[in-house]
Amino acid sequence: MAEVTYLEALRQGLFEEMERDKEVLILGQDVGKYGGAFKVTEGFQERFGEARVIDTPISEAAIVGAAAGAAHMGMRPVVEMQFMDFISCAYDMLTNYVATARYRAGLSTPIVVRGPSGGYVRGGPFHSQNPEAAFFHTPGLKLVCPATARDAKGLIKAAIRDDDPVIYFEHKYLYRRIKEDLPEGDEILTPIGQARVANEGTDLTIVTWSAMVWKALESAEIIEKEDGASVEVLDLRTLLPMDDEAIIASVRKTNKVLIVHEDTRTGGVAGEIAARINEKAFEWLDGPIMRVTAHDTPVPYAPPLEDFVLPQTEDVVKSARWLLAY
Amino acid sequence: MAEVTYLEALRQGLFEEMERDKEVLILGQDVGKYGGAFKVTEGFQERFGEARVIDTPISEAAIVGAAAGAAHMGMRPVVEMQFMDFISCAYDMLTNYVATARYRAGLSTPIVVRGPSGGYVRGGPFHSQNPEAAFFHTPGLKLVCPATARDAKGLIKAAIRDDDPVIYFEHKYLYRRIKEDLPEGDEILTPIGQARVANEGTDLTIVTWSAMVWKALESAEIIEKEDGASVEVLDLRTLLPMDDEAIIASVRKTNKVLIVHEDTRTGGVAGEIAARINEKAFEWLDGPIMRVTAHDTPVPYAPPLEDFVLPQTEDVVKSARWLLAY
Amino acid sequence: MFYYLTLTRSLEQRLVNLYRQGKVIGGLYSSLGQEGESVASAYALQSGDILSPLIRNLGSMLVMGARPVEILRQYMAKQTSPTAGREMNLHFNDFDLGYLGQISPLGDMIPVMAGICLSFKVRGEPRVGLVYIGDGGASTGTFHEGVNFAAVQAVPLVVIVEHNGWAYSTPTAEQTATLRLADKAKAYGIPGITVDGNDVLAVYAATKDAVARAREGGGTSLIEVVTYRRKGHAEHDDQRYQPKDEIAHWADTNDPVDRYVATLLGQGWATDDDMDAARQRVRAELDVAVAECEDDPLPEGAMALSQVYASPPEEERLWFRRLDG
Amino acid sequence: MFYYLTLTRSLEQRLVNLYRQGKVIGGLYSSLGQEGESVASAYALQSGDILSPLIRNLGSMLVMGARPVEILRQYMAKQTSPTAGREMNLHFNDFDLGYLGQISPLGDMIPVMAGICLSFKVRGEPRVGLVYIGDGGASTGTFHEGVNFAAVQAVPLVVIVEHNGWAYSTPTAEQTATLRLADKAKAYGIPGITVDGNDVLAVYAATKDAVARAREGGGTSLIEVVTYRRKGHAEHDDQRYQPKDEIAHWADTNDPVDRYVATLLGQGWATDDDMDAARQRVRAELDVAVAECEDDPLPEGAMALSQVYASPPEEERLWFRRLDG
Ligand SMILES: Cc1ncc(C[n+]2csc(CCOP(=O)(O)OP(=O)(O)O)c2C)c(N)n1
Ligand SMILES: Cc1ncc(C[n+]2csc(CCOP(=O)(O)OP(=O)(O)O)c2C)c(N)n1
Ligand SMILES: [Mg+2]
Ligand SMILES: [Mg+2]
Repeated sequence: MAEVTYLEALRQGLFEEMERDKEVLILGQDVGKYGGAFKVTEGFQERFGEARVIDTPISEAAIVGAAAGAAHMGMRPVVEMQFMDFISCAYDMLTNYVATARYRAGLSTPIVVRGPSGGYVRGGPFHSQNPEAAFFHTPGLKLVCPATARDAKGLIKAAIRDDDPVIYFEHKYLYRRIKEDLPEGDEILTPIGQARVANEGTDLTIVTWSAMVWKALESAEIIEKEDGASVEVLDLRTLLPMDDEAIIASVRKTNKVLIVHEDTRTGGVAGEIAARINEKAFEWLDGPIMRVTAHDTPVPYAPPLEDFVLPQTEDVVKSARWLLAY
Repeated sequence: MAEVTYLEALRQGLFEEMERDKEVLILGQDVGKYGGAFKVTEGFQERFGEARVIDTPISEAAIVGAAAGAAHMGMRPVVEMQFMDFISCAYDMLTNYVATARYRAGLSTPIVVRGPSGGYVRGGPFHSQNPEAAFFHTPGLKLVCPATARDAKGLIKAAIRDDDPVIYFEHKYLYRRIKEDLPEGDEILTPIGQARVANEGTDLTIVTWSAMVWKALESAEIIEKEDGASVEVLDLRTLLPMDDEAIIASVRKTNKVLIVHEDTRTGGVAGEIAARINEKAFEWLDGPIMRVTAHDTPVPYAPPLEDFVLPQTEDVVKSARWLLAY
Repeated sequence: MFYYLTLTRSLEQRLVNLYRQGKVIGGLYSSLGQEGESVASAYALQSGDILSPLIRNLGSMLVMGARPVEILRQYMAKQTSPTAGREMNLHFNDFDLGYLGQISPLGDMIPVMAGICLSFKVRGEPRVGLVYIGDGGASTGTFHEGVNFAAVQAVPLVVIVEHNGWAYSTPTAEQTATLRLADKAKAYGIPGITVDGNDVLAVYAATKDAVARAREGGGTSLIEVVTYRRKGHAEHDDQRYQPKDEIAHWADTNDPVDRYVATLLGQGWATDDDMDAARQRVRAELDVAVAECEDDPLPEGAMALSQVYASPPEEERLWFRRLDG
Repeated sequence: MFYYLTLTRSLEQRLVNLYRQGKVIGGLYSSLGQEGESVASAYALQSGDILSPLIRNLGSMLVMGARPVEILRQYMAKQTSPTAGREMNLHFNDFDLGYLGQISPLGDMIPVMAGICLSFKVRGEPRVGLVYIGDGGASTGTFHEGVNFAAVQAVPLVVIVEHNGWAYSTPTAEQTATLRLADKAKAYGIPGITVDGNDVLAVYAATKDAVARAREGGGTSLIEVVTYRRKGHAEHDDQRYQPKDEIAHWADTNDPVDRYVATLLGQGWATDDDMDAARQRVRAELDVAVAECEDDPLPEGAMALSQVYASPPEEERLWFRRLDG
């Protein structure tokens, strides 16, 4: 066992897959000599050479498109977005080309597009986004959002081996803040599409993912301590495909649901989750499905503004209490 | 009064605004001499000149960006996407630049981006899309989706006069299939943000917009005739901002809701609507909120495939009956 | 090449007939007057190479080995078509034969082809890619990003810019202020030349050179082929924006097939009889192809659900279809 | 110009100090060694013209009239900043003074500036726009679409391509295979020239020409300014990928301020005393500016909600914040 950060776990996962399969390539801005803006691929180019770790021009659409082309030929390219905010520059390529390739033309496109997302780091409107909802609506893509170091490793490895295109959202706030003991010998693989019960509980379910898992756990602890109620925290891990069964099972147990995500509210992923719970477990609900999310604004820069816009533990606690009292 | 098609009503609205305000510009591919792929701007260049009706290169991001720049200077550019499917090429410009301009920098950006969307026309995966959900998640944008000829006119005029950026989704299936008598003298303006009760009813509410309004009305008629139940059809007209009050009022009356949209299901706009109803009218619901939508696939080309993937009247009727019997 | 030129033109003619009969379901796009560059450029490739055609590169696909019956089935949305009716016209692939189907958003195929060629380079395979783009499509951001990426990575890619005067109704002068589209190569530091697109031998020679250079590790290059779109953007387009005499001038004096026939005869490479034989062969093949597929069934609706993902291959997704009652 | 060069360099130095004290909240970006081209190019504009700076064009904004205290407030996220703490560093506008704030996605400002210049042209106003792009940013699709659009519409826009050798850690040779970035102009059929970016008079003269041409209806043009980024991408970047002697070489032999000072003295246009006076003026002004804003408050959280839309200006959006209990 060794204690590793979220970032180091991710780095290990990538490294192991590069070692295992010579078809795995890395493409992105400054990923080579520099090792990436957050140093996720530090040392990779020395180890695997310039042919497999490629510094690219500032051309998100071309990088994703080129990865898709190489993937058609049997390679397994991993694309880094310097910040996930810039994935919007490859929106057409991902939604129109990559996502539809298998459906419309039988093409296999096993690529991974990964990069830092999320706020709480004073990054302002263009270095704090959570663009998962933009792709959640696109059949053909898979979306993963690890919350723990173990899953950062397990999901990147699973994503690389997956035969479908995967967008892998790292949370930059967690990079060096989360640490975990991981076994050194065994292989860690987290299956895509399976949620994880991060905390067992009976009175209320919080459905969440990525950095919000930690705020949910903190809230559960507070409520347990102060209110004596027991809160289940479900870490979705994968948004596409979504583990409906795990969600419904938890709802049937607790009968109350709070969905928490960092991204803005209107059109966010929580809406779909609420709709699915409503469709599949309406009779099991003892209160409205509630959402705690960011406000519907860009993420502002100044700390008090950012803190106000993004969801905080106290917001989760407040809504959970409201629901518990319902 | 004169009977006009949806397309002609739209054309009139655009024309009147061009006449009224010399700051209104039209930009797009083949909008000038050719009058646009669907002839929405036919004759405009002759009337208003090449300076105000501009044939552009195939550069969606640049067209939208240029419109934004001109709008900052006080102009009111209207951009045509040849097909709304290609708006994905301007996704970054719309979501990162245009939508945030007022919030982050106090910039006024009164542009309209309009074009044909929707299926049922054997257009295949890239000429049938309903990309509203892609933008529904972006604070700062307004989204309008006219279903009737009157609204096609009234909403384009309101959109042009609006001080916020508006995406205006026309439905190409309706272009020449819908006709309506419109007054010739008076000005038609449809306020942005107000839903319309397309059919009054008491037993079930169908919340919908654009071409699906017609399938909902057809379903309401069938159910009225065959089942003796009364179905309210709410035409949202505007998705952003959404008329929550109208939705909640109808739900309080009927206690059962079916949301119908043409776009794919997962992450579609219906999820948000379901979540809002759940939050604001949970106690008024006598059954789960149901959704009828397209399947989660690209829109295929062959008629039987397209007909299967897109929602049909019989799907609406079936779900409505299920809910009425609940 | 004469065979393929004739096949292309004749197949498009058959498609027009089928379109008029309502059997071609979506739009129909024609390459009349510019088939030469498609056929000749594809002719310069070898087995193992891959090209990505646009809507007007029917000739390129036929040269690579696509069968007319597949094209007919695609246009008619038959279940037996290469995409089982999911996609239209030329939008299908066969990597063994060497072509990748396009998607509609113009420009997107260039990065993808750059990536295919990157795999050739990384693996040390002596294969080459070729991609087409129109005078209109060259205005897209993806064209720029893709060619620049290919150029800086020095991947074995040949970019053919089809300067056919129009992008739908937009003349090239309203698309770009460059007079020579070959000059776009200068932005990327790669070789760029202009050839007469209706001179099939010139196109063949220029492509052959570029392909050889790419195969030898010389990287990416660009060829502007100058030609003319004699029909409208699609079959429904009345072309009123195109000067009639301009069309007539190209038809009368600069048709790629006519010019090639004159060369064949002039050089004594073929006789009228040879050509008649080829024409007859084409006619017979197309008769068979049309007959073979005209009555093929359309796909069944429920076939629309599979293969969105490799795994799960198919998922039950729509609750409302299965509601009882 | 000497005043603005000194002001730019000194203000950046003050920001470094504030950054080390933790008062600059986000990243800090420096233009050390390339201030010359910013200041000189902006100097060529007139009142009514508009430029769009990048993160390293502090000098351009100061020339246009942005006040140091505004820059300080932006970096420190003060409520009193031009964006009330919503946006960072140079991301703010003042159309009266003549600048438009950038957004982070590189390239996007070019289409926007093309549109601003389109409005000048449509209205017949004798105004000009100027936009900067890096050697890295020139690889974006929006650069291509924007310059092409501007060129074909012949709008009065000057595009300054800052060839400073690096895009973050990526050297220009891995960004594009063109050796001269001015060659990118050829793709658009517009004039493109290369100037020594650290020769402020040369940059000024070249920009002045391009601006005059644009104002007279001559359309868009492109100027490559060759310079060097002597600091890292941002303050946290240790620059280990940049050869130390390369940095030293530029610092020692090719600093834009040193070179300008030599010219001023050599030509007798200014004396050491004049320059000391300017330096003192800058120091005094910056002392005042820092003192003026250092203790300004940060904005209050709830101010984050307004102005997403013009109408409604503010909406109650988050139910969960108002829950009772
Ligand atoms: C990104 C994008 N925008 C718009 C369109 C619509 N469109 C289809 S073909 C076409 C014109 C293409 O012209 P060109 O590239 O010159 O090819 P040609 O038709 O001349 O072969 C347009 C505008 C598209 N396919 N993709
Ligand atoms: C579309 C996009 N992708 C990635 C980035 C991240 N990024 C910010 S600055 C930068 C390097 C820019 O280099 P260059 O354009 O040469 O400007 P310089 O820093 O040299 O002034 C990168 C990659 C971005 N801002 N926008
Ligand atoms: Mg063309
Ligand atoms: Mg640079």
